[in-house]
Amino acid sequence: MEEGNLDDVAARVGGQISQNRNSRVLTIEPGKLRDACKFLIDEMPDFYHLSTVTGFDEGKTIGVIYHFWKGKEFLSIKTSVPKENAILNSVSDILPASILYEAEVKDLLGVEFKGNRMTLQRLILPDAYPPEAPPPLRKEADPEKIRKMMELE
Amino acid sequence: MVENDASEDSKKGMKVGGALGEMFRTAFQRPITKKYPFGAAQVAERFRGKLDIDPVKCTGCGVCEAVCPASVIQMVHTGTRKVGTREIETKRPTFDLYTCISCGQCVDDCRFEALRLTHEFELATVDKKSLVMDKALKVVN
Amino acid sequence: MDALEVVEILVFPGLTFFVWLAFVFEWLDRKTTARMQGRIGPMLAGPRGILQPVADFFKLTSKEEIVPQFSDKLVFEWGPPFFFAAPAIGTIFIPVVGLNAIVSSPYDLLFILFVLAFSTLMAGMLGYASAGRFSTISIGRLVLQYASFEIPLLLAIVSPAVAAGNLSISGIVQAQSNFHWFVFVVPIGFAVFIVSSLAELEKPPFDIPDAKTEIAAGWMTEFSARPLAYVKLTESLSYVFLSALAASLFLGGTAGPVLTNVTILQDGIYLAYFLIKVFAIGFAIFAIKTALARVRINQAANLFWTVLTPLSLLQLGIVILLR
Amino acid sequence: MSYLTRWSRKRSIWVFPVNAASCNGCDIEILASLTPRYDAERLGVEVVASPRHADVLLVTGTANSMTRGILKKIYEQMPEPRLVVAVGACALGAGVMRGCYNVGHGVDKVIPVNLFIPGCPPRPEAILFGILKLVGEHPRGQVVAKEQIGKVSTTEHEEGEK
Amino acid sequence: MSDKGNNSPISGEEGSAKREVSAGLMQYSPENLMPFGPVHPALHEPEYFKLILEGEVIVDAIPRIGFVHRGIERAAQDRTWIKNIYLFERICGICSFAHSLSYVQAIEGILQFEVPKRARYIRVIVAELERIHSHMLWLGLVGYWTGFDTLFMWIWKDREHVLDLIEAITGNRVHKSYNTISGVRKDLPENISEPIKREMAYIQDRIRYYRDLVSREETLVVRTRGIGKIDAETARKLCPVGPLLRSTGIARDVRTEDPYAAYDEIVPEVKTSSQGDVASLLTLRADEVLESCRLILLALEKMPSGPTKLTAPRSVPKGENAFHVEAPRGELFYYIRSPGGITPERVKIRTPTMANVLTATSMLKGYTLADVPVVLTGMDPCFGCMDRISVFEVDKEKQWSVRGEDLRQYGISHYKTKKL
Ligand code: SF4
Ligand code: SF4
Ligand code: SF4
Ligand code: SF4
Ligand code: SF4
Ligand code: SF4
Ligand code: SF4
Ligand code: SF4
Repeated sequence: MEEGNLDDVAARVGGQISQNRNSRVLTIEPGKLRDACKFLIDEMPDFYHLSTVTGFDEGKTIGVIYHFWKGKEFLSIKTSVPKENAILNSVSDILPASILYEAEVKDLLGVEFKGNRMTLQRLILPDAYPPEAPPPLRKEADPEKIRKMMELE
Repeated sequence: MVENDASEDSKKGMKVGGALGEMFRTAFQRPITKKYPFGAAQVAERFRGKLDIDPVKCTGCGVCEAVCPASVIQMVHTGTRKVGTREIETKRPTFDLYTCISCGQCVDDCRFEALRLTHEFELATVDKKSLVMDKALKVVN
Repeated sequence: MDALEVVEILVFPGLTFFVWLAFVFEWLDRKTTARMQGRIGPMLAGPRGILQPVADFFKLTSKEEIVPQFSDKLVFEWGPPFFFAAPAIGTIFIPVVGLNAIVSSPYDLLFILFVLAFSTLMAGMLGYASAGRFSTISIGRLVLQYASFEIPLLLAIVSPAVAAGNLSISGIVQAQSNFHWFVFVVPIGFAVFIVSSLAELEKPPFDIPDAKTEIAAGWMTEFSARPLAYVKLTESLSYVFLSALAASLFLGGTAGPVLTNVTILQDGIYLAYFLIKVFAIGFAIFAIKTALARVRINQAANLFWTVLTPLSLLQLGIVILLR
Repeated sequence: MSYLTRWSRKRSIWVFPVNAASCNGCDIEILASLTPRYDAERLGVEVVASPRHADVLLVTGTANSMTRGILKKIYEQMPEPRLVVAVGACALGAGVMRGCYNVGHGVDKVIPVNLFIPGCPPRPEAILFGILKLVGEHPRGQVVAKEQIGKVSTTEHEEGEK
Repeated sequence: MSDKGNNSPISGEEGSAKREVSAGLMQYSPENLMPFGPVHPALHEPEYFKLILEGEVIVDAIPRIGFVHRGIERAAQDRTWIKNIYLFERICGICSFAHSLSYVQAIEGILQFEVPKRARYIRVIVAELERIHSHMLWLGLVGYWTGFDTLFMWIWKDREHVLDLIEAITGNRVHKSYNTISGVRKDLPENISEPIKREMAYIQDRIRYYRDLVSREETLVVRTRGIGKIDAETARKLCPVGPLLRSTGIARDVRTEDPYAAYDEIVPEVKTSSQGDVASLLTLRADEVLESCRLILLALEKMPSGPTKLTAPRSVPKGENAFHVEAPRGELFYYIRSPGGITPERVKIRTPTMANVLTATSMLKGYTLADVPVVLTGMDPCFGCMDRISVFEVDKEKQWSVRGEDLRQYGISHYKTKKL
């Protein structure tokens, strides 16, 4: 295991590592995301397979997790952005596999990924999704209301 | 790790119409088609078909409504009942069977064994409303 | 033209006979394909489902006709009968009872070639007239495919004619009496003819212009109701027509040992020979089309240009030398 | 309507399946009902490649906002008389997807539906039954539970028997 | 003619009237997307791609998925843990068991449950049965897509034997509804081992035949060999999963790398191929079916006795867990956050197809239009997906959507005119 390496990453970008069952979580500042990913790729050339990018509503902030997988464990790089100003720098140029996953997070949670060209248009949200409604996975979104707005009844 | 050896495949050589032999063999065998619309249909013992309720056993506890993942069940007010001096509201479930996914969760959770999944699957109908099962309402007085 | 001739052309052994033969062919096709796949195939319409194609046909004629907005209405509505006419006219040159066809001229084969070209052209026009997207692609493929199989088909047809020294189908059939079948003389030509007719009929592996998993129903996509019924009927009729042509050119058609002098019986024997041979060819085509996957248009073109054309040329050369 | 027309409509049923945001389960079962074990072609069913050729539209799925427009369009392309069969709990009333934000509650809210086949998914036999019902016939068989589980199916089929 | 026909819905007016509809069925028009190809009864999520072109060369491709987006992830947040099993299972009718398996195991992780051993073995059996059914489905569909209907009919005919077993064990052919938190809902039926052994022998026999057929039937091989090639380097970068990845020679399989259920005791052999084209996928999947048959028999042999489930609490403590399983099409990923209660806070699902779409799209770049369908075909799960592509021409501001086949046609004519 490249335990040492991960500590290096943590030391370099200033995050904390916590162990959670089969995954190690590295929590970092949003600004350091690119550094962390870049460092990870450079230092671990046989880098983890990117399983997906998860976004979730934490109340005031929106959490974004990059899940990497190798062998028996996951490595998660987690960061949070404030809801009102949900902007992250995309890592899709250094981690090409993340491009669609980021676009999905953008669609469902409204996090902007700067530099991700797939987020320019909708990826999975329906065309009829009302632009004034909050993104569907935010806590304030009400499925019933959205259904009404899309005239699905 | 086993390599699926493509070179071995290509060694065997190609042919056009490799399926012909099997085709003729099949043509002279009996077709395997089942008789069904013109003969009996066989379903597995565990097959989960249409849901059925035994109105006599149902007590109206409402557990099935709570556990159904497809919102099939609504409890309907059927009247009141005297227990001692108190008036208790009685309810019975109705089932919109057209959205039922036959998962059997309600069957598992009904403690009064009022529900069961039958083997019936011939449910096609021209009238969606006919799939609403409100047997339980009618028995209560 | 006297009354008898009109009856011959329209009823037996002309149009009506061939249309019913086409229905039977269609049914046999579906049934044998189904059996080869382990299924039963149509079984409700008529005994063993033999009326299935008839049911399909009449159902289609009773449906509503839809005319796409941007289509060329004239061609779209009036094209199908003309499309149907091509193989229908072709069939009257084929001897069914006796060794002479209803109509026979010294230049039969030229006319047959014209008929084959015309039906492809008509298909192209129909597809073009319907102005759909799939139709348009399909026509591209159709034309490309036609361009590739035309030459081998032509050469394959010419070989038996050279062998018989005659361009009339009746003449060719007569030349083959006494089991002097041309399939023994021009076997390569026969094979090339079968492969090319698969392409002409748009059957696998050359069902490229109407590959339903790729371009919907190809040039037929926009048709509905009556025009579609004609189109479908024409397809089965072409099926019969090409089988009958193959049987006449290579297997001797109606020719065979004749045992009696009573005209009716004799005609019956001719007819029986003819039907046996046509169905034999039909079954061969059913089997081939069931056993193969569809090739790509460029692969088909390659096959025709680089393999079948030289082969049929070779065959023609051999035949000419033999004579 | 003449006898011939009625007979031919009963015996020749060309279907066009449409996936309106279904989970594939129903679509697979529709496809399976064409395969040798069930062979819907016995009843004169044929899958056609264009809605223009179709008599029956088999709709599966919840008809969400992305697909309902297409569904309407396809329906409009079909020639009369056209029938719509809703297959599966999703098409009947959203099934387990009830209440999700992007599902319609039933295809019959989008286009008129003539026959409903419930089940999640309905087994191929149920689809065959539905088709028979659609043309106004009744099956002869009854449902029996298999005595022997997983029995290799070699049930022969006597042809001509109806 | 019986009278019954009259009240059946099929009786209708004689359709003699002619009707003009607003537009041709598949007219060129920007909004006409037709997300269901003509006959794709068995497709997964319809997708479509926007291509940005410079002349003939594709500079960018933007996929548009979500035609089957229903909002399941959102709905899951309002439903109980148990109800969600049935919900997630119905994300897809093909790997239904893999979905519920991944989900319940993620929960079991948070609950720190030790699932009874027998249940774990049963899960392996059902999961492998599902893999067989899914792979056979795909093999059959390849036949369907290449116009080889006979192959399709045969394979689907034999697939029914697997479905028989699945139905006998779980009660439904497609949506198994068999998993529950802490185990499986019912024990295996009695006397099932005999039928399983018999059917497995049958399937193995048939699959060997089909493997031979697909690798030797020339008309099929010329359509699949060398099509949609990807190399290991690209694959490593874009993280596709499942057979698509393994066909490039990378032997990554969740079952061996991160064993779940009973895969630590029933160890699969990972099959790979180095060709990376559709032809090798055909044989690779056939090999995987054979391997699955072996695993099932092995599991049956080693099957311990005991209970198949425990009583699970209705609420799940606070926590989070990521879990993945090897679905028939590759790694299926679930991430669960529990706020402590009877409903989840967030469930993230990453289906295998989602991971593979990117590989297909990115591979388009630099190719010409003529290559598009060929490349997309190679993307694996199904041929169906290479369907809808919308084309942008950067300078002309023109945009229309075409199907893959149109593009190839366009490409061919393009080359033709160039040559002439
Ligand atoms: S016995 Fe108790 S639980 Fe049962 S119906 Fe009566 S009050 Fe309800
Ligand atoms: S069916 Fe069972 S669970 Fe439902 S209300 Fe009646 S007794 Fe309760
Ligand atoms: S029956 Fe059980 S689950 Fe239902 S309310 Fe009473 S205690 Fe709760
Ligand atoms: S079987 Fe499932 S879907 Fe049907 S009523 Fe019971 S719990 Fe609801
Ligand atoms: S009814 Fe069931 S099987 Fe059919 S689409 Fe809906 S969830 Fe899938
Ligand atoms: S799984 Fe997620 S992305 Fe896919 S359809 Fe459901 S909610 Fe949409
Ligand atoms: S990848 Fe699996 S879950 Fe997704 S659509 Fe395909 S079979 Fe279904
Ligand atoms: S390419 Fe295959 S997996 Fe992808 S959406 Fe199309 S059918 Fe589904």
